[in-house]
Amino acid sequence: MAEMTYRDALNAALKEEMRRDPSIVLWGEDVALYEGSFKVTRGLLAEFGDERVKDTPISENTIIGAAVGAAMGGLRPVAELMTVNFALLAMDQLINHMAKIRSMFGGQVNLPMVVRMPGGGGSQLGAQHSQSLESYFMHCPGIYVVAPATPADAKGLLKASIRNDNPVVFLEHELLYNSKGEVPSDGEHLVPLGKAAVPRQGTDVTIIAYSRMSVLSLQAAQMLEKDGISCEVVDLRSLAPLDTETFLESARKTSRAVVVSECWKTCGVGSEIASLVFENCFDILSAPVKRISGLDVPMPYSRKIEKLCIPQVEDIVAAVRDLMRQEY
Amino acid sequence: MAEMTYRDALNAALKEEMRRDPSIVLWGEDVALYEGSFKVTRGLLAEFGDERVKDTPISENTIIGAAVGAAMGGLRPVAELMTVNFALLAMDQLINHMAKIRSMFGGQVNLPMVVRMPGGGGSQLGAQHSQSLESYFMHCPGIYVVAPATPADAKGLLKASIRNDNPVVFLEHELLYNSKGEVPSDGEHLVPLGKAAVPRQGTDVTIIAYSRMSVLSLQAAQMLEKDGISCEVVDLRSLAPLDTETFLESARKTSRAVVVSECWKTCGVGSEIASLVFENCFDILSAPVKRISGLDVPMPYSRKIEKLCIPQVEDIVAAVRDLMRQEY
Amino acid sequence: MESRLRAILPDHDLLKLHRQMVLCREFEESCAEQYTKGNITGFLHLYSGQEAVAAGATHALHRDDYVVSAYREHAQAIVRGADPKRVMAELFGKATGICKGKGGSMHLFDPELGFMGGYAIVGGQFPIAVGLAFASKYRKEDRITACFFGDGATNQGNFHEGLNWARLWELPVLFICENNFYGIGTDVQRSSALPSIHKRTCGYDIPSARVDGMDVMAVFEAVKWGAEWVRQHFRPYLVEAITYRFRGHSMADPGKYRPAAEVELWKARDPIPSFERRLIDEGIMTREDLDAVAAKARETVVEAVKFAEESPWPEDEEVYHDIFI
Amino acid sequence: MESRLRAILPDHDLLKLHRQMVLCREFEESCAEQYTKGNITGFLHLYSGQEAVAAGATHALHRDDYVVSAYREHAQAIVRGADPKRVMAELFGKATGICKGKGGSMHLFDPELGFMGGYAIVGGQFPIAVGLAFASKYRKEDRITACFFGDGATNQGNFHEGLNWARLWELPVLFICENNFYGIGTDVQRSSALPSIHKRTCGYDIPSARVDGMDVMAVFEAVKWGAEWVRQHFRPYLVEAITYRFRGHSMADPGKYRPAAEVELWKARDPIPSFERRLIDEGIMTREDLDAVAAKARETVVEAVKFAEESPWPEDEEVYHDIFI
Ligand SMILES: Cc1ncc(C[n+]2csc(CCOP(=O)(O)OP(=O)(O)O)c2C)c(N)n1
Ligand SMILES: Cc1ncc(C[n+]2csc(CCOP(=O)(O)OP(=O)(O)O)c2C)c(N)n1
Ligand SMILES: [Mg+2]
Ligand SMILES: [Mg+2]
Repeated sequence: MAEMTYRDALNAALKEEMRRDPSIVLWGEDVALYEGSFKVTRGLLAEFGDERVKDTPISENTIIGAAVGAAMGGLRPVAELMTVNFALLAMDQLINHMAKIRSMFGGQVNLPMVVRMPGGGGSQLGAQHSQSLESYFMHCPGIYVVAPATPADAKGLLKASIRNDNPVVFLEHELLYNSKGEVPSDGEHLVPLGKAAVPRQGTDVTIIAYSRMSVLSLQAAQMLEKDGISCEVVDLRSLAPLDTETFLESARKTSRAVVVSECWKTCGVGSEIASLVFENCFDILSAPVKRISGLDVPMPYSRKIEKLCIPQVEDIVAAVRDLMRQEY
Repeated sequence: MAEMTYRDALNAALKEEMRRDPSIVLWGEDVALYEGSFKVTRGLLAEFGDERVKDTPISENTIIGAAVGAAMGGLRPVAELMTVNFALLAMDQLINHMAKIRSMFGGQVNLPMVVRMPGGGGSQLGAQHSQSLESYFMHCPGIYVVAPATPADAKGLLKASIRNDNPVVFLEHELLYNSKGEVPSDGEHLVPLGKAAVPRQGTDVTIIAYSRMSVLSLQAAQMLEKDGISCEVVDLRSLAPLDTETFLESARKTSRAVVVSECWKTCGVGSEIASLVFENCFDILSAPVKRISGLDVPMPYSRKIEKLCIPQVEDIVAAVRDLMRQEY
Repeated sequence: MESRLRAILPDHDLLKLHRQMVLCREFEESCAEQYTKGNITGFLHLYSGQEAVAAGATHALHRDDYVVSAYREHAQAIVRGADPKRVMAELFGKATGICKGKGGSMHLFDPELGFMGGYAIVGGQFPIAVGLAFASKYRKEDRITACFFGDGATNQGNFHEGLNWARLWELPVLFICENNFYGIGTDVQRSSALPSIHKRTCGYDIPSARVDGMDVMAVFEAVKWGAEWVRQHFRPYLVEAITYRFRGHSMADPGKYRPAAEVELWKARDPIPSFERRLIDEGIMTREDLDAVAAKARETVVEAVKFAEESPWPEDEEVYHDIFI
Repeated sequence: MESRLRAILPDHDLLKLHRQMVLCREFEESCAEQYTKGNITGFLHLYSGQEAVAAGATHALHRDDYVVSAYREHAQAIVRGADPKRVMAELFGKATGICKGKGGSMHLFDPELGFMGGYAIVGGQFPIAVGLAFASKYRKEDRITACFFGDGATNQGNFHEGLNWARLWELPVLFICENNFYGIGTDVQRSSALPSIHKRTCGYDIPSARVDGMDVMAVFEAVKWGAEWVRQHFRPYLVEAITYRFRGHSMADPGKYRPAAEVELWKARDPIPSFERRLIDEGIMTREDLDAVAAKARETVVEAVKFAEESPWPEDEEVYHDIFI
């Protein structure tokens, strides 16, 4: 165990895996010489050389498609899109190709590849640079979708993603890179994909979240404790495959649930989770599930109003309080 | 009134509007000389000439982006993507640009443009050509999303979309082009965007659907009538803005709801509609809302198994029957 | 008279090229029939007229090379060695198909043949070819990647990105454009600022050549030269083969946008009879040999159809299989 | 001695070009300060060093022409006539900003100036420029569209698609590449198969020219020529201006990937002092004039900051406004 940042945990995962397996290559815009726009790839070029760590032209669709091809050709590429917003230039390779190739070719080929994408809002980057597009990937069958909240999970999930033989979209939150936590130094620290965590046990209400919203949810839970409200927090960690069992079990126990996601509300991750809880816990719910999510608006630049568009700790606290007042 | 196909109704809408307003231009792959892959643009080149009706290179992102630019420059472009699957090559211009430009520039410019996209599965076109991607557009704020089920609505909604000053994604279902119905010949037959229809009144259960699934839902309702089950069918027509009032009112009346959509289930249109019904009708629902949707798998080619992936009339019938057996 | 054909290839190879072209034509025409009967569904894009490109180009490749293509790829898979039975079964949507009936006409695939897929998104194969070539370079394999595409595909951004990467990273990609003058109903003159596709590589420092795609030997020689260049230099090369499809874009297309005279002109240049004339003229084959090849091709295709017909449908559970490993 | 500058432009215009460059530099350096103070947030990409391109090119355009650009566009908006006060207020996120504080540094816009937007998706402006040019051609307006972009942007598929369309549809687009040798930390040599950007148009039958982007007069002349060519021929043209940014890619970038000697070399070619030397040498300005211009620029920028500081924040309801009409 060592205390480190989410950024360094990701960096350690990349290094450890690349040392272990020479078939892992890594590419993206400015990942090599510049060591990554968010410095996640620091030291990789120096250690692994320019055949394994490659700067690419600004050609997102080809960044992904070339990784698809390389995976078909026997490598294990880790591709970085500088931010998730640019994935919109690569949707053809992500959705029409990466997600479908194994299945449409009758299972004759595997695509062991990871696509890392930093994302999220809150840094006043405006409408084109503040998106949370996880539901686009979650919607499409054939892709693993992972979104760690803590440094330990960042490391363990990235290592597990790299070792997985399926295509994985790995979503990092830009505002978490500097967050710190205890991280196992163990080279075999692997967090299984498709398994949620329950970082806080509670009895009154279940808060289901992922990525940065898990962090905020834990803060909200702490505040709510003072009001005597006991929150259980489920950190999904993987959005696909989705560990429905864990959050349904929790919701069945508490009979109340809040889903917190940063993405837009309509057809978002919250819509799916809420539907699943409603469908499966309908008979025992004490109140309707609440969805807290990003506002359904293009993100404005001005920080004064930007923060209204992203769920804040107070929003979670208020939602839980409101939920506790209801009884059906 | 005249009986015509969905295809001809769309064609009539285009012709009538282009005659009315010379600022309307139309482009896409093979829309001019070839008269459209699905022949929706038949006769347009002949009538309006090659400055207004233009074949484009196979460059989807530019098809959309050029329409965005043309709209900013004072025209009212109607762009066709040959099928919705190719929209994945244009997501950057659709989501990062078209949906955001008005808002990020502080409302200083309008984008009166329509993007027509045929889509849907059921013709054995395989994984890359059978998608229903409406939730991608519905998820993103800043876009109107329209999906007609009948020839009359196809005409009236397309005309209204063209006259609307906002960007509209207009989703046509490939399997509906040959469907027939009565269509008002009136040049002012406009169906308002953002308003659902209730093509069938009923008292026992509400079936909420759109596009081809509305047609199937009406067939299911007819079959269920024989069992003595009275279905109300809500045809959404627009997915954004969403007419929540109409379907919530219906669900409140019947106390039971089924949502039918062809798209993948996870984070799909059904997830959103189901969440809204659950949230708003929680206290009066006699049973959990049911989602019927496309299977969460890449579409297989073989017709024997393709049909398992797309909701069939029997699936709707079975779901309704099942729902009627429940009572909470 | 000295044989000009034999100066290029031994008899065995010449006969093989002929046999392949005849088989492919027979296969495609049989597909058309099966489509009309409703046994093949979905989109069906036939290759009739372009056989010299698939046969000539593929013969110029090594066994280990990778091939990627688009949706008009039956012939490319078959000349590469795919079993016509399993290809036909795929088109029928049967469990015995080359992709278990999950791919269909547009998505043939056989990794054992290095046939790395037919793709139905125009231009989707460019980045995949780049990645495959990177993998083989990285793994120090003696393998190039041949990437087939149409004239229409060159207007996609992917084409530009692919050329740029392949040159920049010095990857062994052989780009093979089958310029049949049309992308569905749109003439290349109306879709490309520079319809001479091989000239479009000037902005990437990639050499290129144009070849008569109706002449199997010319294609073979041009692709051979290009492939060896790629292998030696570890850099991309582009061959533009000028060809023509005798049928509409797909079975759904009557092809009315092409003047009848144009179609006739090209049919007169049919790559099969013209090659046959040369084979006979140079004394490599006789009329009887030709008949025997035709009969054998017919037989193979009839067997393929029979196999497809008699094969079982995929089980229902198959929809859930092959997605994740 | 006859003035070489006056042979190109009258004094009034020369003084304006100088004033604009000084103002832009002052504005950018003030932005850096305000960013450090936390008044400007988000990404901030400064233009210092490249002023000759914005000033020279814009002066060569007509009042009605359209301009689109990327995210390093403060100077381009200002030389086009945008009020520095409203630009600074935008950067502060204030309601008085040029986009009501909703756009920020990367998304300036003013339709009255024909300034049709700064876009933050690399290459996003190419298709938009094509569409704008189509609109003005269709409406028979005497208007061209100037599309600014960086060296890095030329590797996007959009660049290729945009060049192809503009030539194919014969649209009046003037492509202006600001080749400052880097896309963030990546040297154009390591991102482009042909780093001489103006040569990349050969595959589209589009003429092009390369110009010294540190020389405002050279930029003016080259863009003037290009713009007139576009206006006359109704066809695209490309100008590559060789330039350099003095700062890192954005305020977050210390710019360590560039050798210090390289940066010094380019700073010695700073477009402002070199133009000032010529103005003095040719007797068009005096040292005192220069000081007065500098003082005035400082004053304008100080006022802009004051205006931004004192302006109100957007109301909360603004998040819901301006989405749909
Ligand atoms: C991205 C994309 N856009 C459009 C289509 C529809 N489409 C299928 S084939 C085709 C024409 C392609 O022409 P070309 O590349 O010349 O190949 P050819 O059919 O002549 O072999 C088009 C537009 C598609 N499949 N994918
Ligand atoms: C599609 C996309 N990919 C990546 C980025 C991140 N990014 C911002 S600027 C930039 C470099 C662009 O370089 P260039 O075009 O040369 O412009 P310059 O910054 O030098 O003015 C990159 C990669 C982006 N904004 N958009
Ligand atoms: Mg073609
Ligand atoms: Mg640059």
